[in-house]
Amino acid sequence: MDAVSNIILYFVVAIVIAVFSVMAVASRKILRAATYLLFVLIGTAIFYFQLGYQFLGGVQIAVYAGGIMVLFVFAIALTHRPDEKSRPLESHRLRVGLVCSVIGTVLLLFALFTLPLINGLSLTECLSQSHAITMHEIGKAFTGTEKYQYLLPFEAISVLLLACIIGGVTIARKR
Amino acid sequence: MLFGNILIWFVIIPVIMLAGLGLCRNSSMNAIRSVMVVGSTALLGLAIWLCCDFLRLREMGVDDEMLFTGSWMWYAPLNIHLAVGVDGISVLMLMLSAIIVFAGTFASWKINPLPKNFFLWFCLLSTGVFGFFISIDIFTMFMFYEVALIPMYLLIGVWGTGRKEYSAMKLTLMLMGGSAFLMLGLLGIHWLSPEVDGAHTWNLLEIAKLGVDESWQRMLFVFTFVGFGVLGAMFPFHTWSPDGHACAPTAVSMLHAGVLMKLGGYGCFRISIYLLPQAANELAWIFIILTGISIVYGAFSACVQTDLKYINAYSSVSHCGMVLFALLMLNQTAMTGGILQMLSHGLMTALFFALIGMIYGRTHTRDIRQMGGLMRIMPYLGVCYMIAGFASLGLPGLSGFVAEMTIFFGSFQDADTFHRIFVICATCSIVITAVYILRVVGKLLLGPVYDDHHLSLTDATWFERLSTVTLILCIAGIGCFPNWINETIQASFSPIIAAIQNTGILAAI
Amino acid sequence: MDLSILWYLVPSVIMFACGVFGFITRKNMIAMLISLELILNSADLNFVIFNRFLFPGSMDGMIFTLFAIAIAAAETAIAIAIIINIYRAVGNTDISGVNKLKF
Amino acid sequence: MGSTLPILILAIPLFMFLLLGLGGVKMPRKVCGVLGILGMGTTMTLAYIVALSYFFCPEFTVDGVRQQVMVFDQTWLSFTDTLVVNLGFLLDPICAMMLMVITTISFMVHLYSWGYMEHEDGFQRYYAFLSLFSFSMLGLVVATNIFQMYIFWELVGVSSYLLIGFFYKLPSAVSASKKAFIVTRFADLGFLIGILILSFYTDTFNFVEMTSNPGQVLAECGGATFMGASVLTWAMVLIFTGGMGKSAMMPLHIWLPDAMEGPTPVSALIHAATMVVAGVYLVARMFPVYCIAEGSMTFITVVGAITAFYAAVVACAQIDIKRVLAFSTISQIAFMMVSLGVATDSPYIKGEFYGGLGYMASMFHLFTHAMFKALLFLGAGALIHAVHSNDYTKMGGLRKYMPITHWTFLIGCLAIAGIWPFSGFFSKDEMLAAMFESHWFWGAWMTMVAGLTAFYMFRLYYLIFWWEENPEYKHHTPHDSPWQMSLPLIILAAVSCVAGFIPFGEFVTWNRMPYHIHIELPVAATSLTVAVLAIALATVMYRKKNPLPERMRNLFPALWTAAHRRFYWDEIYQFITHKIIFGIICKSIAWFDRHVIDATMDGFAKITNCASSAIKGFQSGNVQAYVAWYFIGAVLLAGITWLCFI
Repeated sequence: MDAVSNIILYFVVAIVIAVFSVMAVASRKILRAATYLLFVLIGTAIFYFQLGYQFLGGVQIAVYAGGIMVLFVFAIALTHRPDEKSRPLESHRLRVGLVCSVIGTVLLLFALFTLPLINGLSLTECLSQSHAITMHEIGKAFTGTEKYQYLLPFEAISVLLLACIIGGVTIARKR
Repeated sequence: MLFGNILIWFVIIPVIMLAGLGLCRNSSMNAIRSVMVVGSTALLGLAIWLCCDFLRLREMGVDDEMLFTGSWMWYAPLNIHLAVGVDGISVLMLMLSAIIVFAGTFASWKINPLPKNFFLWFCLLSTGVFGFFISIDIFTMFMFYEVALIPMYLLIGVWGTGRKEYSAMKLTLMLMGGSAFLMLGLLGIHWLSPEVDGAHTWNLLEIAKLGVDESWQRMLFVFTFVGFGVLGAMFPFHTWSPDGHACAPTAVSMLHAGVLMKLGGYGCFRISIYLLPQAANELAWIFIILTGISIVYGAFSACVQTDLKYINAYSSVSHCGMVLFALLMLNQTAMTGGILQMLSHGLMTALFFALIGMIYGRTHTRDIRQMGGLMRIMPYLGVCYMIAGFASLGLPGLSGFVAEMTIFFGSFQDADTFHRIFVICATCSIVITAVYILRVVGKLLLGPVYDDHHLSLTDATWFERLSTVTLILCIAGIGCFPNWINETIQASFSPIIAAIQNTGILAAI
Repeated sequence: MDLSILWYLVPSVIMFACGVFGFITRKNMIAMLISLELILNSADLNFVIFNRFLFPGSMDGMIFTLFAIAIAAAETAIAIAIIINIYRAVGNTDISGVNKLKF
Repeated sequence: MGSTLPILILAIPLFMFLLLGLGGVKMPRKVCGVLGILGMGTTMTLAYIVALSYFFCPEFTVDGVRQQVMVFDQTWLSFTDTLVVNLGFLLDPICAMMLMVITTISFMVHLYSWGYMEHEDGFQRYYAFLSLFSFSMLGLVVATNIFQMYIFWELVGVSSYLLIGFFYKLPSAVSASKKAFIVTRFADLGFLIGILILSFYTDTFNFVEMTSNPGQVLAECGGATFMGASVLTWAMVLIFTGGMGKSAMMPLHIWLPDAMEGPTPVSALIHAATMVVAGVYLVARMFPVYCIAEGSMTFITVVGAITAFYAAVVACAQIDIKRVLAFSTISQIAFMMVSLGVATDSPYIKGEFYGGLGYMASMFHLFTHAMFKALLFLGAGALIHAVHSNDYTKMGGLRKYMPITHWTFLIGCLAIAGIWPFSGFFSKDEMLAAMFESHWFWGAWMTMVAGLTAFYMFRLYYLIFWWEENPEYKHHTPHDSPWQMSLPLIILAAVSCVAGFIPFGEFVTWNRMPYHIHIELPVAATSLTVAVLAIALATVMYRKKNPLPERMRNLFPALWTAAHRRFYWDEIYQFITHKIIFGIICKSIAWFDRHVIDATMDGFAKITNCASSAIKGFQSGNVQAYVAWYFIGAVLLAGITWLCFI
């Protein structure tokens, strides 16, 4: 039996995520869409905290809600006049998009509710089965080469980020 | 070990030429020419040496089916070898190829633009051709076959004239379509032949000894024969030939009609008939009908063409039809005639295309309606053209006559009405050939000069003369003294004939 | 009333569906990028949820999510650089103007 | 006899051909001419030595029968173990006779051409071609086997082509040479198929093997029949087709009149004396086999008889003097054919008449005809040389200006008309005797043709030498030719006068046993009377200019036009070749090739192209469409997986 506060928190966050997701893709003002995305990202971060991944939640807020959103805002500021509204959606696109997303949702939900991959554990039980993840553990996971250790992907990501920085600069540079 | 085999050098020399050309600068025509001349002369010399050596060994009583054999593992997981060996027919084919490469080098003496790249592809093409004739491993054979086909596309597409892209594409696609069939057939032959030492073999001598699964032979025969038949311009798969030849540059037309089309005929008997004798006995009639149509059809089509190269291409359809027709008769004389026709057609078509290229280079037209009386302006080329024409229409003393007569007399040995009727149809082609050859000669060379601008044109230069004289000497040589070639070929056919007759007897039992 | 795995997956599915819808329908490239972020986010969330509920003892899902966030950041940075570049060239950020990459 | 001389007979002309052909351009024309004449003179001498020693040395006669001597016989090409093509030299009476005829006429023509062709371009080429022709013709007559004959048969065909087209700048010469080659080539197709059939059954090409035992040939062919006739008959008739082409029998005669586009000496050599009798020679060579192939002899006779009459009628209505001579040649060769056709291989018919008389007479006529027809052609050449025209309308009254030509031409005319004591009389008498003995109809028919011959030859003679003078002679007086041209005329005229007295039967008979010629008085009297009457008629009509010919012509205008147009044979051929073969068959095949076969192949390409452009629509460059497709695909995959595994 989970704590009621947890359940309430869950509902609040779930509703925030659902509503703002829809608004983020439906809004005709791009800056607002970005703002709604920010709320979705923060909601996700709260979920992470709730699931017991504090570090991840922190990263989510710092990188996503912080860094990436700033990028978005800058990009929008660079390419859009204030108050610029995007054109209304074309009907056939709308139809295709609706069909795709509805079919996808139905299929996924159908799978969720029929496939026997649920072991029925509740969040509390799960949290009780594991210990809190410390920074020490995460650090070791990133710097070792044993089983369940990820030095190679970590390095790869580092190189990727470097490449990305260079690439970003090169592409955006004025010619 | 590898380099000790004389046959390997037929592939190595072109590769060395490729390397040599690679070192030349694109602008230094002299360097390129000297590489080509040295290389093609070396090839010709090698071919002559091989020929002498072969005859000497035969004279000494060495009666293996293939001489100078050698086999080196090339790709072990699939048991593919670089297996080489020649019999009399391959030797003659190598000789033919060497002669035509030699003549082709001189015929494209002033190729423009990109001479270096032209000769690079030209060498690659000859590598493929030589490799094909020396191989006795059917996979290696197929590989060289493909090596020979691909450069064609660029050679026509880049250095050609007229609708060159279209023609190059058509030629390549049709031949590739043929080789798709061929690949199927060859894989079938490989997998459906019995195992040697626990593995399926690609070596055609071993396959011939063991025999291919009889229930599959018919299908494989159709696949391989159609595959090679496309290259041999068999009706109705011949349409790449007129367009392709018409657009190709001189040396490429020469090599293509002279040698590459022979790959088809050679493959037909070396693989389709030799390895699948039973199916050959049963299904030959279908292809006899098709090739019989080719012969007459090509000749009639040639009668109304106005482009010199089209005329020749259609005449090639007719003559190459004769090659396949003869091979399908499945008797020694006719098949010998088929090989003779391959040699003869190779030489004279090469000569034709060389001459057409030279004439085109001067008059800038190939339309016979816009030329006339060239004999007076360029007597040397005119006389050569007439000689080529006479060889084509089967004048005694030139190679065409020998080949055609051997085919007719051989084919007539099959004493049933079906064969008879087709032989008589085929003989009719000699009249039609005379019609279109004389039509061209009459319009192009004789009569009044059509265009006064042509009066200032010059006759052949020394390299053009060298190119044509080589070919004419060979044509006349075969035509005047055919018997040694004839005997060499006949001897080489003995094992193939034996294979066919064995199955014939088995079928009778 | 237990907060089981399904509870958490449902918002994730909604996020994903919205992302797909937005990516297909929006014309503005930045809006498309926003939709893309939604999709990615939903996937990240799934990693974490499955990790927590099905394999509570390990933390591989989380690590994967960390990587995914890093990559998402990189990807966004590049994408925005490209979009700005296109904006400079074309004058707007409409995806319909960028369809030369074909055939 | 050693084989040196026979080989030289063939080798010298071949060598001269190569020498003059390859090196001629570099030589002055005088040298070329002299070389050519010397070469041919040597060849002629050698041929005479060989032939005369064959006829007169006793070593070649065993028990009164002249032997067939295989001087040499080299393998050239072996088709199978038994079917081997040899090149060799078979010496027998007809061969020896032909050697003399060919070399003599050829030498005369070489000599004559020196004067006649002096101012033409390509003099060296001309001599090279003449040598090539002589080589081929000699090779043909010495052939030991039918395939060798076929080889040289083709070679004479091509030399004829080259020589007819000698003035290659004239379109008419080009088309005439083309026509000659193609028509004879078509005939050769029959020849080839005949050889194919015959050699398949007999398994040999050799003349000696076939002719020495024709019964064996018949037995080997067995009872095989095809469309009602035995295979042997078919084979022999097809082989004869080759002869019909070369010897210009109906309906393959159309090339010969056009062949007169060539230089006149060439017409004399090839198209009058030697090559055109190759057909007769072929039949004579295979005579025993022809006799045994039932029906084939009748076929030869009928073809010959029709051709003889047709050609004679046409010759009466020609204006071009060379054409008259050409048709007369056709007619005379047909005479020989008929004579061969009525001959039999039984020694005596009804116990008294010599069955092989027709054969002997035919060969005799071949011999005499070669001489007097060459004479006539060379005479015509001299006339053309003097008047620069082929039409008799430009001539007339020339006897005063060109006495040598006049007298020699007259001798030629008398010889061909069959007037005693000129050579034609004797050979024609023998032929007619043989025909009368076979069936009175052939005799009567051919006598009529002989009468026509006398008429048209004298019509020609009078129109050239009498009639009325062409007023243009005042500007340009014609005169006799230089000695190089006159000498051959005189020699040939002399031969034509005396050749009839040669006891030809002693030398050449079908079974190579001597036969004593005696004049059949009734036949001789009849033919002589007919000939004299015909000459008298010609004299009345054409000796002086008078309106009689005009009136005759207007009596049957249609007949005159038809005869003048050679009964429209050329038009028929033109229609068949141009309209039907070229216009319908070739054009439709070419159309079919382009629009059906090629279009099918292009169609495959088009289908592929269409399919790919249909598919490439998916790759629109529209990222969102990609996503939609991708997503639909993923959903489908998921659905399928789910359906399959749950």
